[in-house]
Amino acid sequence: MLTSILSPMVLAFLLGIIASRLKSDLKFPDSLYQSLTIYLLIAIGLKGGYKLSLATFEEVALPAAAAIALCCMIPLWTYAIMRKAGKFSVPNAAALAAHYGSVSAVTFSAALAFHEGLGISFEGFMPSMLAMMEIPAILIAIALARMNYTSSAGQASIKEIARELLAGKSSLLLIGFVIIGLAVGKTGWEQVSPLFDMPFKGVLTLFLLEAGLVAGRKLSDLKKGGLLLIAFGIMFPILHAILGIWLGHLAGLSLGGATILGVLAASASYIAAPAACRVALPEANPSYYLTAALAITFPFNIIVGIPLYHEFAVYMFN
Amino acid sequence: MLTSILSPMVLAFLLGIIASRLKSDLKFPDSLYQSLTIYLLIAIGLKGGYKLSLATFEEVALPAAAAIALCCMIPLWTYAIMRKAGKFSVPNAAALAAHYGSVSAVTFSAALAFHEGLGISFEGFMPSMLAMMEIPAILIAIALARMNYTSSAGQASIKEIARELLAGKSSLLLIGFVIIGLAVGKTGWEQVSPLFDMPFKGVLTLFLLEAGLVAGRKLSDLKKGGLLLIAFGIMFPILHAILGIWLGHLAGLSLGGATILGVLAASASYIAAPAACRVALPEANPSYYLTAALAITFPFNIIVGIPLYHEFAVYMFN
Amino acid sequence: MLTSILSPMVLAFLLGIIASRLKSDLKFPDSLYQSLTIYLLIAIGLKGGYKLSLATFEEVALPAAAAIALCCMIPLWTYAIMRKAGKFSVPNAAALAAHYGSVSAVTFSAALAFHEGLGISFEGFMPSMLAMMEIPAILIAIALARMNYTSSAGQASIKEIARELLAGKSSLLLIGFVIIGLAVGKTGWEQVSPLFDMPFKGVLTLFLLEAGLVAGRKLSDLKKGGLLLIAFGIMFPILHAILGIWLGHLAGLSLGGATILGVLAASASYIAAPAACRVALPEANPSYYLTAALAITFPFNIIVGIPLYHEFAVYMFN
Amino acid sequence: MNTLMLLTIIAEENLAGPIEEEIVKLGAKGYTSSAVSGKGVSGVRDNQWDGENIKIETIVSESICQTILNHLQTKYFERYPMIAFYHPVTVIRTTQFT
Amino acid sequence: MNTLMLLTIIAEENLAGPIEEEIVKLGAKGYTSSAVSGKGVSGVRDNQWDGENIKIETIVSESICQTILNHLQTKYFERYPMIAFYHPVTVIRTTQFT
Amino acid sequence: MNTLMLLTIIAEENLAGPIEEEIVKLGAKGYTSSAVSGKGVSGVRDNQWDGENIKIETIVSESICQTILNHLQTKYFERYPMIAFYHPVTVIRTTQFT
Ligand SMILES: Nc1ncnc2c1ncn2[C@@H]1O[C@H](COP(=O)(O)O)[C@@H](O)[C@H]1O
Ligand SMILES: Nc1ncnc2c1ncn2[C@@H]1O[C@H](COP(=O)(O)O)[C@@H](O)[C@H]1O
Ligand SMILES: Nc1ncnc2c1ncn2[C@@H]1O[C@H](COP(=O)(O)O)[C@@H](O)[C@H]1O
Ligand code: NA
Ligand code: NA
Ligand code: NA
Repeated sequence: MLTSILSPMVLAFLLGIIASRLKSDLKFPDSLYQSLTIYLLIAIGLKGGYKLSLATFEEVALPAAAAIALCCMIPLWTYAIMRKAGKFSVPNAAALAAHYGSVSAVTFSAALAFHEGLGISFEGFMPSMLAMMEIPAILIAIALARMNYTSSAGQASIKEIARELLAGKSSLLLIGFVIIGLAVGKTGWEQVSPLFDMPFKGVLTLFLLEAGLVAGRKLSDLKKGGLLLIAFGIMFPILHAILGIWLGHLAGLSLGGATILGVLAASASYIAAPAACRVALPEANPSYYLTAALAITFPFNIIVGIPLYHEFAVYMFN
Repeated sequence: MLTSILSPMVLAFLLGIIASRLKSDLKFPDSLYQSLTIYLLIAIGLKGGYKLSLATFEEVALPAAAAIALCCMIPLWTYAIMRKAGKFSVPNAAALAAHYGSVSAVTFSAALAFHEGLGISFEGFMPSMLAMMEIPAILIAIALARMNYTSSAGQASIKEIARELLAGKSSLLLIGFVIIGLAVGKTGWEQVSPLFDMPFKGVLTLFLLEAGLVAGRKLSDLKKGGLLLIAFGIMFPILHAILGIWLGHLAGLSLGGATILGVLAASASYIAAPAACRVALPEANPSYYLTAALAITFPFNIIVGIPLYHEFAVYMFN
Repeated sequence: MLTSILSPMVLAFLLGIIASRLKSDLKFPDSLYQSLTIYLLIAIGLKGGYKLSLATFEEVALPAAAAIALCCMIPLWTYAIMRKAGKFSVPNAAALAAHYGSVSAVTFSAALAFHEGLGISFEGFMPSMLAMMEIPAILIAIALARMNYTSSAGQASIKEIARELLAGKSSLLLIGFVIIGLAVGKTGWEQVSPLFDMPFKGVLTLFLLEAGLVAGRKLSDLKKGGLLLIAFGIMFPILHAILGIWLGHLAGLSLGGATILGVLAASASYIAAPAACRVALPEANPSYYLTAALAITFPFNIIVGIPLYHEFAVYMFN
Repeated sequence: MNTLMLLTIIAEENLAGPIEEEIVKLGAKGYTSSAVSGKGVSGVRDNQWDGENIKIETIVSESICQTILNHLQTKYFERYPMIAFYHPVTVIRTTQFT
Repeated sequence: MNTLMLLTIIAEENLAGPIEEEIVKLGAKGYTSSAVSGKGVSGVRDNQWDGENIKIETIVSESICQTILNHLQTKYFERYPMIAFYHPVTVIRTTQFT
Repeated sequence: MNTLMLLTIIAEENLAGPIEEEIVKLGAKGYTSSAVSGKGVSGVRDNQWDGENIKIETIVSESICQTILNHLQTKYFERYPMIAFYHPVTVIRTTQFT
């Protein structure tokens, strides 16, 4: 676990939180944040696609089914529990369901780095799972909100929202570059890996510094969410991780692969989901979903969660 | 040819077009576009200058003469044909002449990548040809417009325009870093090649993704330009490529070098020329010159043109 | 000395000056400048921290004392001389003292590159000296101004300013990443060195191009400052360098290490100090301190100074 | 005589596309947009997670100004963090705007 | 009736944080900020060395507008490169601003 | 009394340099500029290929406002995609602007 905490990535995140609590004037220009996001999505997609080209259909089919199952079911119970136990309004519960059902590319990358650090192998095609798991949960959550709630006016249809999400920045880059990675093979991959592979962890370090800056500001909103939100923000990922590892095991993934599927299930989206919620669920309060995803679940996952899920996977695989 | 289409660069361009047709919200921040441009120009210049430092004057003199001849003559007939056959107004014909006479650093880079991919050698000093060919055609085209057309008011003199173009971002960086590359030698080059050489194709992939996004939007303008513009946008590069390869052959370039000179002749500028035309030929309609350069000639060159010109060069050299 | 001038870094700075004198439209987007700054500070900090983790306390203690002594004393006499000999107003003299007492991360990096180019070894922990020397002089200079001058209204207390400076972008990143570098060890360092170590000199080249663009514009302000400012801007760094090398020698640093301490003493800040002066000493005129730091001392140091100080150190060490 | 209305809309950045399209459909001959950050009753909007704002300015006749405002009010105002306001400006030639 | 004041402040970018906090404390319900460059009696401000400016716009009642201006004048105007000006604008519903 | 004109010019970004120089020569004491995108009769201007716009704002007396407008009209208006408009604003002390 110390290895995980003492990685430059995690420490950069903590430094970001500290900087923000000290009211530092450190600020990433918007366009740097956007550029880092574009880079990470392309890099994840390309490498995943290239590795997918080395796998057979049989290897991928069952894990893919497990991944889809996870991201379609998670929003259902997250919504129900948030409504019942959390007493959240329909839009707030739906927004939380969207975030927890979808996945975080950065948490995913931290999990890869963790496994590479420990020298534990995993299936190279895992990034294609990430690409598949991003959108469905958001759509399901928005549909849930629509069925339970009539907003005043002029809403887009679910079909329109689906189209927008698929053409949305993050899924377009992820899916597009998985396909490009699949198509270009080894020669193509080697042409671009000096940009998209070698400096990857460094870029991730930069991104996490920025994430820490925002998470630090959100810490002040913790009290608004209350203890309940903190409890949810820790319990949900643990439950989802266990479920994900178990399903991954059933689907025939290796120890590393199953852990990473668990991390995907446990992670909460904070690139695609917040943007989608701002447009499709504007009545939901960002204080809840951003605080939960960015200030509770995300740090929990990268600091405590990933090593914990790894221990659990070791236990389950023996 | 498949190797060319299946390169990450070309596929990223196609993904950009698709994203733009799907009305994706994917957008590169302006400053990322500008940073990528600065990077590409510096990287091309530095490497070209370093390679030029390894060549003798005799090797370079004749190819340079061929390059200058090409970029001084192309705008003349382009202007005449656009006026006569295309019935374009004076400013529009001149703007098209400026674009087709000047060169595209990105098409050039794609040609280098194509040759490196196939393992075909070429003269290392070719980037200095690129640097020489960028400005003259734009000046000639603007002078043509001035001679044939009196605008209402306050025009800058051709001399002033020449000064502005030479001090303009793209020629300043290209020429400046060719000189720096010449001066620093191997030690200097090795200090900066981890930034300016190794990740080059990756950065090119990013840039082409962005170029595809804009090209995709310009596709809707294709009908405004009409079939004529499409025909010109394909015929001109083919003719210029053949001429360039032939002159390159005469000037003693290798097969690869001659092909790359052909690609330079065939390529249409879309960094220096549009900016110059917006200021010096504001009466020209961007729908014409941008659509032709970016949505017709550019994709034609990188997808079909480069492999085609290569075939032609193989044929001519045997 | 030619090696120093003919490095890509120095030539890029000169190209920037030329571009700016030619009124080129070359401009770095703000966010690129900010991103380069963030990169340089992190890269310097991380590597320094990692190298510091390889050193013993004994090795570091005396050099650190020398560094602190330098940056606490330099502002005292700079202020006095500027007031008496230069006849500058209190805020102007204090602002100049802040700039010359603090240090320039970029000059420091140029000194490292110079030594690496000549194959001269130096203590790896020198970046932690840079981190220590950034803030104290600025605080002392502001305190000097406060003691000698009553501004009209609403000033922040020195304590508040100290807090702001320590939490300020540059010291936060430097100190933060020195600590991270210390903590992560070899494994962590190797995860991120492909981004933060290998391309470092390339990024420095980019940054110096931008610095040249601004320095070129400041050249026109030289006459406003007068001959006196030019004389100060050259004499101060020479004196401070000699003092720094001498103290470094006493503190047991190697030839390279002592030279670098001299360069730190000689360098004038232009990231942290200008920002601090704009807020805390708004009555000071940027024409003086920016021109002196950026258009006189900085180019003097990287072109003439560093090789000169090296010669002096060689002389002193023999 | 040369007086028209300058209508300013400040809204969630993701609404830029639709709003720009709609105001043109409702009669505006052009618009000018820029990225801004801000704070209002719905909280802070100054980073990519919370979202940032777009400022859309359009010079239109008074009647088109009202049409646009009515449209915004029904479609967006209740649901989204958003403000709009207008004031008269003098333009050089009205033909470019009406 | 729906007329309020749009107060615009242009100042050194590093003052953005304090000024935004202070105008909210003095009664503004919100503000909109953007990065700008400029030139004035204190010289050019268009690069990161000389510093750049922030433009802060806030819609407030006339009395709060005066309160804010008084505050700025005592705390900042003498010392910092800075301007402020205001003009009336029509808003849709005043409740969001007062 | 403290009323001056706020003149706004929106033009092709590459004209920023010359226009800023010229308005200062014609009597403006300062200006504030920012990068914007837009759409008008000459089409969309929201990317680096089609070009983007600069918004230049300057606070001047009414007569200098007219001088600048006349200059812009003869030198640029016919040829370039561009608009300009103005409206009165209240400033704190007119001395900084006139
Ligand atoms: N009083 C105000 N003055 C200026 N801008 C405002 C004001 N109130 C809100 N805004 C802007 O409008 C956006 C949405 O406002 P709101 O719906 O109040 O959250 C904010 O993020 C600000 O950019
Ligand atoms: N006359 C003016 N019109 C528009 N903006 C101005 C004017 N004067 C000053 N400014 C802006 O206010 C900032 C500070 O002005 P100053 O205190 O005059 O240097 C400048 O950098 C400009 O952005
Ligand atoms: N009606 C309008 N309202 C606001 N901005 C406009 C309007 N018309 C034009 N503009 C701006 O002025 C620029 C040039 O306009 P134009 O000459 O009409 O193409 C456009 O790109 C817009 O930024
Ligand atoms: Na999840
Ligand atoms: Na050409
Ligand atoms: Na110093």
